[in-house]
Amino acid sequence: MSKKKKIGLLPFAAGFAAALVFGWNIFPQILYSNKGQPTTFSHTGHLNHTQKDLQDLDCVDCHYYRADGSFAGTPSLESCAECHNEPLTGVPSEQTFVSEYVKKDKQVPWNTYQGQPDNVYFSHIAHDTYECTECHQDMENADSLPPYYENKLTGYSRDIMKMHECERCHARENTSNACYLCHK
Amino acid sequence: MSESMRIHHHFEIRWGMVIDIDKCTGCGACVVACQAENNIPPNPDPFDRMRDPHWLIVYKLSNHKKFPEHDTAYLPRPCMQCGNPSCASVCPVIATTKDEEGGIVSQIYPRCIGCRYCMAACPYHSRVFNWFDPVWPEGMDKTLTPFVSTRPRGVVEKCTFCHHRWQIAKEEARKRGENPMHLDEQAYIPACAEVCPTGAIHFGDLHNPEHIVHKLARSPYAFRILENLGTEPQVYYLSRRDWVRKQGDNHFRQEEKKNS
Amino acid sequence: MALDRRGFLMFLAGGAAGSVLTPTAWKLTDDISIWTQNWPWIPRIPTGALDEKPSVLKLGSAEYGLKIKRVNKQPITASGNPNHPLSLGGIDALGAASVQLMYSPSRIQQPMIKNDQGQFKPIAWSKALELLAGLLKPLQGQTDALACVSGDSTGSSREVFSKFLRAMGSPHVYLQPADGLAQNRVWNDLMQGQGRLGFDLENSDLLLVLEPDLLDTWGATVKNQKVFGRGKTELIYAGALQNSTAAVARSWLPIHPGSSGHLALALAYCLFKQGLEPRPVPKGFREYREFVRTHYTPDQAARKTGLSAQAIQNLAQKLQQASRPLIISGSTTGEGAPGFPFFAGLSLNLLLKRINTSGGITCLPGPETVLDPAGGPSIENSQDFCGYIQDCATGKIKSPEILFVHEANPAYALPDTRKTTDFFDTVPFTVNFSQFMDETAARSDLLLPNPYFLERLDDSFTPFGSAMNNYSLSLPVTQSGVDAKPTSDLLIALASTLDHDLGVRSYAELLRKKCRRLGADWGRLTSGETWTSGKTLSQSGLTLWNQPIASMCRAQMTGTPQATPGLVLEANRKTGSSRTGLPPFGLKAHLEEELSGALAAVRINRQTAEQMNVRNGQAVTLTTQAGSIQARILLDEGVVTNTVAVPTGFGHTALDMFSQNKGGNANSLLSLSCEPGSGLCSGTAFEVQVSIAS
Amino acid sequence: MPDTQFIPEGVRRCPFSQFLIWIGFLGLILLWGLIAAALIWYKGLWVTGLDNYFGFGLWIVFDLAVIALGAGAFFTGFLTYILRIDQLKNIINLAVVIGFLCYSGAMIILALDIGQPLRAWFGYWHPNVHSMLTEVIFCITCYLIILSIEFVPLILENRQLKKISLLDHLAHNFHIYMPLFAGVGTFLSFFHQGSLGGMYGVLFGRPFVFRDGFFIWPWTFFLFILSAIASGPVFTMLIAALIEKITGRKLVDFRVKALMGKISGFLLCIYLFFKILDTWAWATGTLPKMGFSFDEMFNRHYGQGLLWAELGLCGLLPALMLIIPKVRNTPGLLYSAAILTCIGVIINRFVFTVQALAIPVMPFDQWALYIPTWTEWATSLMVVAYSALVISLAYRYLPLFPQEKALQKP
Repeated sequence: MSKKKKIGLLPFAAGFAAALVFGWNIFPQILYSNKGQPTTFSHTGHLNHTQKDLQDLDCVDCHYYRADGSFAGTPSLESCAECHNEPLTGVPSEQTFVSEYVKKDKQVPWNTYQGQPDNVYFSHIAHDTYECTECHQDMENADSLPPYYENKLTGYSRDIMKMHECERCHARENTSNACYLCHK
Repeated sequence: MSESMRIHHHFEIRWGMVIDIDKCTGCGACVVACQAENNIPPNPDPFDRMRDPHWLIVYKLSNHKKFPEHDTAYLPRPCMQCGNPSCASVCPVIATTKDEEGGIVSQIYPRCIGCRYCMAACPYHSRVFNWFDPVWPEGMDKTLTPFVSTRPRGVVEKCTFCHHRWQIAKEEARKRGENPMHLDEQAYIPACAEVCPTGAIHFGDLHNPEHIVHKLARSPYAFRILENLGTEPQVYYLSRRDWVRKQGDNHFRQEEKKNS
Repeated sequence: MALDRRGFLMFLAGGAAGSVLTPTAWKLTDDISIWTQNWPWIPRIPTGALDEKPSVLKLGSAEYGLKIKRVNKQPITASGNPNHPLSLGGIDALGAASVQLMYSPSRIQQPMIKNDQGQFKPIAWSKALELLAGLLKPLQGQTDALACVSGDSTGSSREVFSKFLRAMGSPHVYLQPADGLAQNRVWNDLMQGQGRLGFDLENSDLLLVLEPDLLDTWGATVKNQKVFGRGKTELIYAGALQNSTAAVARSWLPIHPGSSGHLALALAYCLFKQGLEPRPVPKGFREYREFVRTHYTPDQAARKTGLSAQAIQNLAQKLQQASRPLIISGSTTGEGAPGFPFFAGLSLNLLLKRINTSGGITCLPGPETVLDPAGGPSIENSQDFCGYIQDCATGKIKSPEILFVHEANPAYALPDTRKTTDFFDTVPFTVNFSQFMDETAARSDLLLPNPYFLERLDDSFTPFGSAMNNYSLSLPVTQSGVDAKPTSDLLIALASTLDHDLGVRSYAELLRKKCRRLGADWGRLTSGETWTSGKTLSQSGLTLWNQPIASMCRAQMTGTPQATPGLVLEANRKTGSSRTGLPPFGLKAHLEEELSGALAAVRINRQTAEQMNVRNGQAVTLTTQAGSIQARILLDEGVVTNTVAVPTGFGHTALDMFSQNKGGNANSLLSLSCEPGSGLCSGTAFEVQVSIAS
Repeated sequence: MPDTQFIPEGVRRCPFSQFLIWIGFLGLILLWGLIAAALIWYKGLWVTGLDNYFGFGLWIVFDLAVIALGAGAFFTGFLTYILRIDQLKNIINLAVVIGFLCYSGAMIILALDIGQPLRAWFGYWHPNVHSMLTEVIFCITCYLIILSIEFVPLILENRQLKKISLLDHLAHNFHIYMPLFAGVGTFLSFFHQGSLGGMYGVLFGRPFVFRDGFFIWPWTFFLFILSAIASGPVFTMLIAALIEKITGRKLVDFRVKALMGKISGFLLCIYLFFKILDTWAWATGTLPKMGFSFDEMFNRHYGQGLLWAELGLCGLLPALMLIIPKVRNTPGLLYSAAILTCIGVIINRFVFTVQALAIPVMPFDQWALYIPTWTEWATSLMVVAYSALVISLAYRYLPLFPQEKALQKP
């Protein structure tokens, strides 16, 4: 009887361990898929431009506020094509960018790491006093784009800010947390 | 009503609408503009108030007199954005609140569980349930606006005074370096008020004496629907016709009976 | 170690316990609820830059400036253009729905040709043109072989059509009947007036509206609504139905349907009684006054209109006391009427000296034409399409070999649907330039879709009702989503295939030339601005009585007061125009009582219902000489006794699911008849039978 | 019989085959309900008779009714364990099972009724403390847990389970703590019965149901509690009588039933006293204050007959019958009075739910009519069938009626 009991604990431990391994390790791998980005892009390459007249290229040259105060976000194909209408550097990825998108007049389907759901409204200009990196990954010093993980169930990026994070900051800053401030 | 049931809010801004019934021809431009603006799906079947999603509808009023003494009037009915909303306090999951500056009653679709208690609470039938998933004919979904998310079936929705237009106006003000809380009267106007060809729908801050609604709401011809219930709507109506004003509340019916 | 049952259970228990300490269950619960806001079958909303583009509504209804809001250059919503003189920021239900209408499932996707089995098959543009040129070639120089009907009375496309048909040797260019055309014909042909008529509602202090729905369908509707909304003008409505205008008018004067002409002449009688004398005295004034004095004593007028003699006298007094009164006459739907009510209304305006004065009627110079010799007699004053059909039916004119249909849906919208469709069946080959697969397109043989107005460049010269001449461009705001080609350009190309030179190489060139001729600035026009001109034509030789007028008026005397129920048609822009069908978003603007199930409501008052022995909500059949429709009875005390109010715009058999299976086509109840004297053909209905539907 | 060893000792049950036929019959109803449920979840709520005017319909009436009638569980528990009315021990097991079924059934219906069942847990995670419905959600959930705990020892008393010493021990311990659970259950039930009434009473946009009240609780809060505890005991008693009728065996002493009737009768009197007072105050005070007259609350579909039936035929009449010992001690009359009482409560819940929403509040609005569709009936019947199934199993395999053995002896 006592021997039996001893053995009985082992399966329990095994099950316990298996659940832990599954839950913490395997489950996330199943839940998220690394979608990456449609093409490569080097922020450092653009910011530390070798060409003289482009050396003072700044973040806001591509990520700017429109006239109506809305934020342009990822630059459109037209913005990119202003310079890259033809291949300039001989870098292969640039050549594919030009041939695949610029020449075909097809917008690059960038995946947005902070792409919020349709029902979320966010005003960049209202948060203008904060550093970009308080919410976004530091891209200024990134030579390549980080992997983009998509939640297979929800379709959202793994890295988006969750509501409680918004709320926490708003509470800290003594700003309203009214629902309609951020939902549409 | 017992005082404890009232929820009092004080807002610096109180967005309000004043609808001049004597100017409404019932043309329907506001209803159409509302649907387009707020991504309310079209339905090939004749309109069914009981099942179709709608945020703004027009009621046809009658003075109930016989020909030729008959008179008719049209009453557009958006959400009243009540000062003391009967809907918000009953929601079990805080999907609807009146907590934002401006006093617009919010309705958050991803939070709503579809219990429909708020619909039971609202005497204006301003709230509608999504009985169906929204469908646009192929291609027409291209005209979806970026302003309001599409709603799945099973949640409640209602007029928001085109709240997104306020957000946009605030962004524009920020871009210009102006105070987003002190907007021009024209900076934020809901779609229905913007398109109304007779100018029957006025919109603005009821607290701001510079806004026309401030004055109109205090007109002797102004009334609100069902004031006796204590909902304190932020939508006012104007009519110089006595019979129209009387149909704004049941109070008058009672008085009429007493007098007769 | 063998795993027995107990061991397995323990394993599961351990697994369950462990799971609680991992995110699996919690994350899944949360994600599933997030998934519910993001169901893959629910459409996503777009993101991107917003902008606004000006355009002008061209859907066969009031034309005015629009602002089209776009996201990423994709049009999403429409609102009124505050800078356009006929919008001033306002919009009607059709304009508000115009962006969505562009994506109607009934859009014709590419050129099509009907095969022997009567089915449409796609055809390449080049093939279609080749085919059409081949068919046209042998018809050149034959007077009656080619005809054209257009619904666009303001665009320069009619110049292209005129010129093209003239080059082919045919004079048969017609416009869809409309109040504006009928009014101008009465003015120009009968009353010897100059120019086209405008209406300065803005500066009038008393508007007497005799039947038209001024605030929903008549003239520059949106501008009318704006003017009314300013509240400076007193509005009196006389009509058989308490329509949108009556609902907000200071007073509603209920009169028998179609009796507004009588009311106008009765008012003239009262004015004469009070010694009114126009200066200068128009031609035929004495005869006119004699006629009025004989036939329009208050008692006679009361019988004819149903309004009491006292009410008529009061109204006349009001008119006389007003400093800037204006009388608006026409049809209830805005789609054409006999000349008599127009004449009667205009004569009253004339007596009150309301011609070319502030707050009165303005006489505007006709449109500048670019393509010679289209600059000859303006086509809108030629005979109307209804008359043409009538003449073809009676054999007066030979039916055409080829018929062009442009921006119009006559097979649905003309009175006497049976006669009209019979006519279409006799035409061997119909070419249709429609955007939608409407009733006429379905009866056509070759479909050459014109882009939707938001997808093409077009123009609009002084839509009917405008007090002053104006010119604006309807600018494309998006690329066409279907394989369509602008009809005007197509005709220019077709002409050159047939070795005709229309004088321009492209429609854009024509518009530029027109712009130059008007003295307008092309750059400002393309940025959405409007050219306006306050120029009016001074009048001489205005006539109140002559042979045609006399026979027109005398014909009115033969009619007996109604013994059987009369019919009054009503139109609403939320139901679309005669050309569009019901716009998708217009449906929800209809009150439930107006349209339920497959039946639209016809309205009668309680007394009429008792006479007819029908109940509220009952399904009935309305029958006239011309045809019959199914409807539902709606009791409404806002309808004159012994009158049935029937909505137009329903009863489509073609178009999309938004238009189909809803109500009956009111036009099919009308009989086509041509008026003596004016020669104007229009639909009338008498002896309406209402029977309970089985 | 193949299941002899599971049947409690010393009692007789019908043949297994007969039992199977009965279960099969219930299974068919369950299946019908499940098909309806699947349809509702798959297609959406438009397959019901609910619409924008009637956000609440048959389901909510059903829920409110079963929760009111299920009040027998907490109230009998209260009387048995707290007030120590020992006689009621003979029926407390059944009361607990019925309570459990009413509440779990209500939960099943709620899962169908809400538009987004996958978000149902938001009620716990994002509660709005101001909403009466939140109070209902929490109380019902907690009380369902309590009822489950109360149900467990009964299950553990099954002949076979009892053989396992651990479970036997457990069951015994449960019994010791039963008064505690009964106390907590009473507290919870008290509140959610009240907050169910409060849900309506706070609707100041609906003059038909709106009531003033005490502090945050409108009078309906207290009226719903009273009507529930007045009808719960007789409902439990009726079910016992029904089981007796079906099985043809005496299970509960008639004196116990009469006692339940007596309890209900007195409570019903108290309830009606306040209810009539409330109705009077509402008709002459609340309504005119909101601009309405009493007559405007009724039309040809939702007539005053409902009110008179609720207060008179199904209120005062059974109340009188139940407090007169001679009447109450006649089985036929006792059962009739009990049935009337239950109907009265159902009418009350119906008018509060459906009639309240049918009445036009805006002067230019119109009366609406609600007709449930088959899907609503099927799913409601499914819950009835589920309850019958559980009671059948409990009756067959568990010592549900302590008196059964004694009563069978001649």
